[in-house]
Amino acid sequence: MTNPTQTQPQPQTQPDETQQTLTQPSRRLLSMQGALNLALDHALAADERTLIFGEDVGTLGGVFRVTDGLQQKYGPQRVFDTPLAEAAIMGMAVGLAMQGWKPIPELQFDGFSYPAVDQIVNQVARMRNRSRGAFSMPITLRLPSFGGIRAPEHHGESLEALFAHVPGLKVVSPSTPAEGYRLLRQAVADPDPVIFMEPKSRYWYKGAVDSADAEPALPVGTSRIVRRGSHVTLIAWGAMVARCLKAAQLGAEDGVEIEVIDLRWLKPIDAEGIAESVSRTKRAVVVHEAPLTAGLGAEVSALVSERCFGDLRAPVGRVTGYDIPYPSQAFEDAYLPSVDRILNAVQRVLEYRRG
Amino acid sequence: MTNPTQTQPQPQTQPDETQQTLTQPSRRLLSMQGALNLALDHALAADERTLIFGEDVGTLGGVFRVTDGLQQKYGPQRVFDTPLAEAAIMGMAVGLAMQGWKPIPELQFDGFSYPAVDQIVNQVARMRNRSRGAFSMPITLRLPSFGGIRAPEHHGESLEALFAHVPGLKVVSPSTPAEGYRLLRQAVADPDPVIFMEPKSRYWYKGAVDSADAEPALPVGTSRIVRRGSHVTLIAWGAMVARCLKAAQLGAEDGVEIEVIDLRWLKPIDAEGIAESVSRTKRAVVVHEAPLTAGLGAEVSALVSERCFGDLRAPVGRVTGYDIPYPSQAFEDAYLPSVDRILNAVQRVLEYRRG
Amino acid sequence: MATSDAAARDASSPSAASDIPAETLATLYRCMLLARRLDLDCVAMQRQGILPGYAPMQGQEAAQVGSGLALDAGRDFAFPTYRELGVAVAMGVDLVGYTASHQGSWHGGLYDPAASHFAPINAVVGGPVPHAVGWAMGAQLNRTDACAIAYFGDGASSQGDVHEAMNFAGIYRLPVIFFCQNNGWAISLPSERQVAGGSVAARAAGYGMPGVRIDGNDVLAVYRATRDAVETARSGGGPTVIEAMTYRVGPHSTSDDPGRYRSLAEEQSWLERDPLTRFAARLRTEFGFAEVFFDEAGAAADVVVQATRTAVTTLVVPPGGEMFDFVFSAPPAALLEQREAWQRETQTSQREG
Amino acid sequence: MATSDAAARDASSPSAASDIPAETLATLYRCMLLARRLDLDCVAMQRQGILPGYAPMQGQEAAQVGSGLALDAGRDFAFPTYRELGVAVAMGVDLVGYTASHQGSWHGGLYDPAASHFAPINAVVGGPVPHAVGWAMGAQLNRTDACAIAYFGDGASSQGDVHEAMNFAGIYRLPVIFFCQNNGWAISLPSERQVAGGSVAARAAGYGMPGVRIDGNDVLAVYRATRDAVETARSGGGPTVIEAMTYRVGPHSTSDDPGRYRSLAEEQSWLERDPLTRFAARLRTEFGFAEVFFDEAGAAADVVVQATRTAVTTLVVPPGGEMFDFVFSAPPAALLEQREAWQRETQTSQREG
Ligand SMILES: Cc1ncc(C[n+]2csc(CCOP(=O)(O)OP(=O)(O)O)c2C)c(N)n1
Ligand SMILES: Cc1ncc(C[n+]2csc(CCOP(=O)(O)OP(=O)(O)O)c2C)c(N)n1
Ligand SMILES: [Mg+2]
Ligand SMILES: [Mg+2]
Repeated sequence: MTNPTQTQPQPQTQPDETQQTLTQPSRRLLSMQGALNLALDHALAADERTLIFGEDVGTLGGVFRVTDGLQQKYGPQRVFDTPLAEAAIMGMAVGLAMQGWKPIPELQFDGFSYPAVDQIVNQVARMRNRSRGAFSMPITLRLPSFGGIRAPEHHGESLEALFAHVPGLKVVSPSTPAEGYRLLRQAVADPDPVIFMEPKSRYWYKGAVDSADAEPALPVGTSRIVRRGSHVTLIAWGAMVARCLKAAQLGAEDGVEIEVIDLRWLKPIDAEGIAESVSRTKRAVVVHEAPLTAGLGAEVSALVSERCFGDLRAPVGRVTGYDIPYPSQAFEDAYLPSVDRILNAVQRVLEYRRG
Repeated sequence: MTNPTQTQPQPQTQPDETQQTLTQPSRRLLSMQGALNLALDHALAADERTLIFGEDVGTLGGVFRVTDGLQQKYGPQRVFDTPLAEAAIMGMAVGLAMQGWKPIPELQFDGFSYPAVDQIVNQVARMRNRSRGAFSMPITLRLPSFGGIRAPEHHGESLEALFAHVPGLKVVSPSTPAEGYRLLRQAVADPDPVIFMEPKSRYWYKGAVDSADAEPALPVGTSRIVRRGSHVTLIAWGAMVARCLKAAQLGAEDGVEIEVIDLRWLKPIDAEGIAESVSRTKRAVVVHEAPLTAGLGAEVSALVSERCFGDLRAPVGRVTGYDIPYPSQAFEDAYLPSVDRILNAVQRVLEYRRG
Repeated sequence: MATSDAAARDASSPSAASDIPAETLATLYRCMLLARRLDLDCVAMQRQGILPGYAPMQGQEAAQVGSGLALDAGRDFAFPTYRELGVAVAMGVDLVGYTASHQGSWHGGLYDPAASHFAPINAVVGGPVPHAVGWAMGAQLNRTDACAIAYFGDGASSQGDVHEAMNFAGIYRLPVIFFCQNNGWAISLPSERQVAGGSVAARAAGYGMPGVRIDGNDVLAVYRATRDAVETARSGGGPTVIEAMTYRVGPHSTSDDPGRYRSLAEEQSWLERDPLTRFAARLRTEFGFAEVFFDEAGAAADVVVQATRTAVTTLVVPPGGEMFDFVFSAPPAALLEQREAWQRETQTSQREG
Repeated sequence: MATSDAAARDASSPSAASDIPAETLATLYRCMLLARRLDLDCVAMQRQGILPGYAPMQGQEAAQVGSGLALDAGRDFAFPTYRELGVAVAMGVDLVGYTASHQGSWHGGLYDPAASHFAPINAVVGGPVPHAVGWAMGAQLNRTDACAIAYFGDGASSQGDVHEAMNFAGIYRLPVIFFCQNNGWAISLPSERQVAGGSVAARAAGYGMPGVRIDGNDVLAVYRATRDAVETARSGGGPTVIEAMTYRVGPHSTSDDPGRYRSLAEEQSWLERDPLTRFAARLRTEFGFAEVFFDEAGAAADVVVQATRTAVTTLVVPPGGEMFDFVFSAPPAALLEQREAWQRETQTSQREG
């Protein structure tokens, strides 16, 4: 019997585009916020059935300004503010999709998507299945996500494990402006519902973005090796990718060659891509902001064990948030996986001896 | 550095009480539904601050009759029907707990707890932490759960992974009437919120229940070995425990000695107990009804790998529902882990050769 | 069922209501009768083990057929719950496909919801109501004059989703009708312990929209109120709440036991207000419909009921592999793998078992 | 703050309102003034980097203090949002502990919410409203005459939770007050595009409860309306909706830029209706309060503001390990392990870094 999860799309890698130069005219230096704004702008221009709506996305341009200027440019029919009700926002998206529209709703913060969980799980994710394909749900839910911005309670949540467990949803999170542009265009173009988790703490980091890159090259569900290494593989997404790269730099100074994978798609997960890397490095550590227990790191750990059992020299490490509510500002740095904690975990898997 | 998850409560085991005889006067043969009803009856009698409420729990006694007769016995102030609104039911529980009451709300079906997810995650699970302990939340949410009863959409969901990931919640599911009685008393007595997942498909199965067993013997977070075996460990909860026992019986006929663990507590998980078993059997398969990806099986797999890395002869197997919405009645048997699928997985881990 | 046929022409000799042609009167009756008989037969099929469960709508035929026939099934769109057989009949939904949901073949049913303009059966109380609002917004953006109708119960009126949907509809002045069948009960809870203030229609004022409470067992009252609301919606007048007062005569579902929470006397008193009997009497006395019309309607209904039963009984459940096929437009590789593993294991167990 | 002190006795020479003693008038003013000055200083502390963020309540002092002082802080219980500094002042909440939430020391604040009868600060819009309903039910079960008050905004009125809570309160006739501060805006959305029908108070009728809309910048109107609602609640009359029409004069939070969505002229027009200035003028002209009262009130407020600032600036953030300590009554072993690992890694990185 073949294990049902043993075949997955082939991994495709590409160099980290932030290291490329800005030669083509379509390339510019943008923040993640700017790149996402550009992606929405182009998406609205490309398909007149796309609609943007949510709390404060119109006149204000979003509390993070990701929809800045779009209502002025595309009019209040295609970019509009809603009353303050997350369930209705997602429920309305379902009805609009049944009418052939392509909704791109925003829920203002991770922690405020919980009131919409019923509509997302019971309706958005299932309407296509329930209607035997009569109604596609090409909905892209933009969700400012994860912590690290010194915000009040409910503004630092990581919901990827919840959404990745829901059949019918795809989940993705970009780590750089270029990825933000490319993945958001891809999510909007996708005929199925995509939860697009924007790492809030990366909104203002800049990188090169190629807006001619409208046709996404990597299929849904492919990861990206953002740094090559031979001793251990770090697997991360969102803001933790930059932190892993930092750890890899420091590791290199000590002679530890760390490979870093930006998982990008959190459902479907690129199990094949991860396995290819770990079969070379023989060791893996997964890093996320969400609490440990039943976090997506457990799935990554299980997948790696299933596919690389014979190769693994140590159990897959998990560096994660703790099993506590995301804490207030004063404790944020203590809570989030730090470069130190990542390096400690790397050291543990390197020094691991079978007991 | 010690791995933060390496110390857990010591496992305590006890014989499967369904195999004991009914000698003591406090012992009787009850269905799971009857055992839960008895537990609620005793909980209401034991503490006058306990309250039962939810949709149809009063006059009707619940759609599964778990609260049958309790309103007549304890009055409409302590056992009452609510309007049809799950978020308000859980929100009201929070306010009642802040007044010193001990709410035992019911949400009618697993799939209808989604509208209450915001109150459960953002309020029930956090009020204690937010108030620095000023307000405990001794709330037991009774949630008829899992599939197997030929019901319509939304009546066969498994939400344990969602709830186990939420800091501040405990999650438990009984597999037998005796366990139902004992664990429900324990959940109600617990000072923290407990999600009590009742396996619907087991409501009418009978077993011996000792109602004198009011003081639960096993601490929160301990699992139970329900069958001893030396070749492989099956880990399951709820209705899947019986199915694993069936598989173990069939396995024994073929000379395969299967150990079966009833995990009971899905948060906190008895990692130590599982590890003790797997360190003996060297092989493990986790079985659940929920979809594969990011299911609780991933957490169990990760924990086993972390603790038994040197002992494991094969990657931890996962026999689960598929990554599709829980299907309609005609497909239910095809979807749920069958004895055949469990035995296939056992065979795979037994025949596994390091590639 | 919504179109005229030979029997309808026969019935055209009777007189019309001032605002409703005789042919429509005939269609209303025929749909109600068919809904009644099919509903009773679904209960029978459940008892006979053909359907695993069913939610009877007996007593609500006027509310459902009267509203459903006031729509233009080619233009408007209905969002049902799990108890809208009468609306399905009125809108011409494939009834075998409809019943397939209760038969366990497929959540949502096997009819084509896009072609039928009748959304898949939805079991989340309150959940589909915001969909109607979104659909109505889409219709408005398309500059059509189509409208959406959301069906929901007295129990559903307590849900947050319904409030949010009404507020959105009021803010955007959307062409949507909130059609509440207040059938007295939400399983075991009577509506007076469900609806604070006592009236769902009265809530409409709080959203700045008209709300009407009507006798939901008077099919003409229902038809007129819905027709007016449709008119309002088409002409840019925005949303309306209609609360049709009716009664669930049967159990909540075939596994329910109403004897535990209500009296036979109450049920009896509502049986006396039976919408079908009432309408038949009016058709005879007020509009001069002849016995032959009723005979033919009964015979026609029986044909459909019998054909539906035969088809449902012999319904070929979709092959098991289909449970994987509609989750995504293009299933990801991991899901295809699961499908293949399922196929292999199914074959294995067939071999072994 | 709610108790009388020396200055209040000084102020007792002025005349009282027909139904409000002069001492209460004085307390109302003092609380409003303190709320105003502390609020402004919180904005200043945010600019100075002492607070990471803050949600100013300038302009809403009358609504908050007027309602908060109408409660019995030893008996009743308030459920605030994130913008209820004025209520905290009126109820005598420890203001350093209150500000600690905005300072980032602890979600919900460092005051004792059980002793203060003022729930932890709650950032989920609409989320705490059902808690007030549950608390009120608990009070009713306890056979006390205590009542609960839920604070929420015009934006929150759109949330399903608020509807569900009002319906529950109506069904059970609970002693709870739904106090809506309609401050014109929910971040960038004006209330006329938020509240279909235009009035939150008008929704009360739909739940069979009284709803009153009052001038939220008239502290005596607020005080009277709340006092009446409390009276109704205590005497078994059930819930009330109060909609206090007011205005958020400042930004939504210190990271908001109102220039993007509203005009200076609008802000200006509301500054002219400033509740503090209005009340001061009435105290002078109508009730004969002397200058010395205002001077003393100002001086007293400044003392509290200064003391609060000093304490907040030097606030000792709880030790990091505390983030593990309040999640459960007794932390499970796995969590204790995480705490220990955290401790070790913290020490490691201090050693390394
Ligand atoms: C969100 C949700 N909660 C609970 C249920 C379980 N349930 C199914 S029908 C029902 C009662 C519905 O009453 P009402 O809205 O009046 O409709 P009726 O059944 O009377 O047609 C309940 C509680 C559900 N399906 N969905
Ligand atoms: C459930 C939820 N959704 C979104 C937000 C983000 N948010 C914070 S305040 C706010 C506006 C609230 O407006 P209103 O209720 O009028 O209160 P005000 O801020 O005016 O006091 C929003 C959208 C939130 N905190 N909670
Ligand atoms: Mg009903
Ligand atoms: Mg406001």
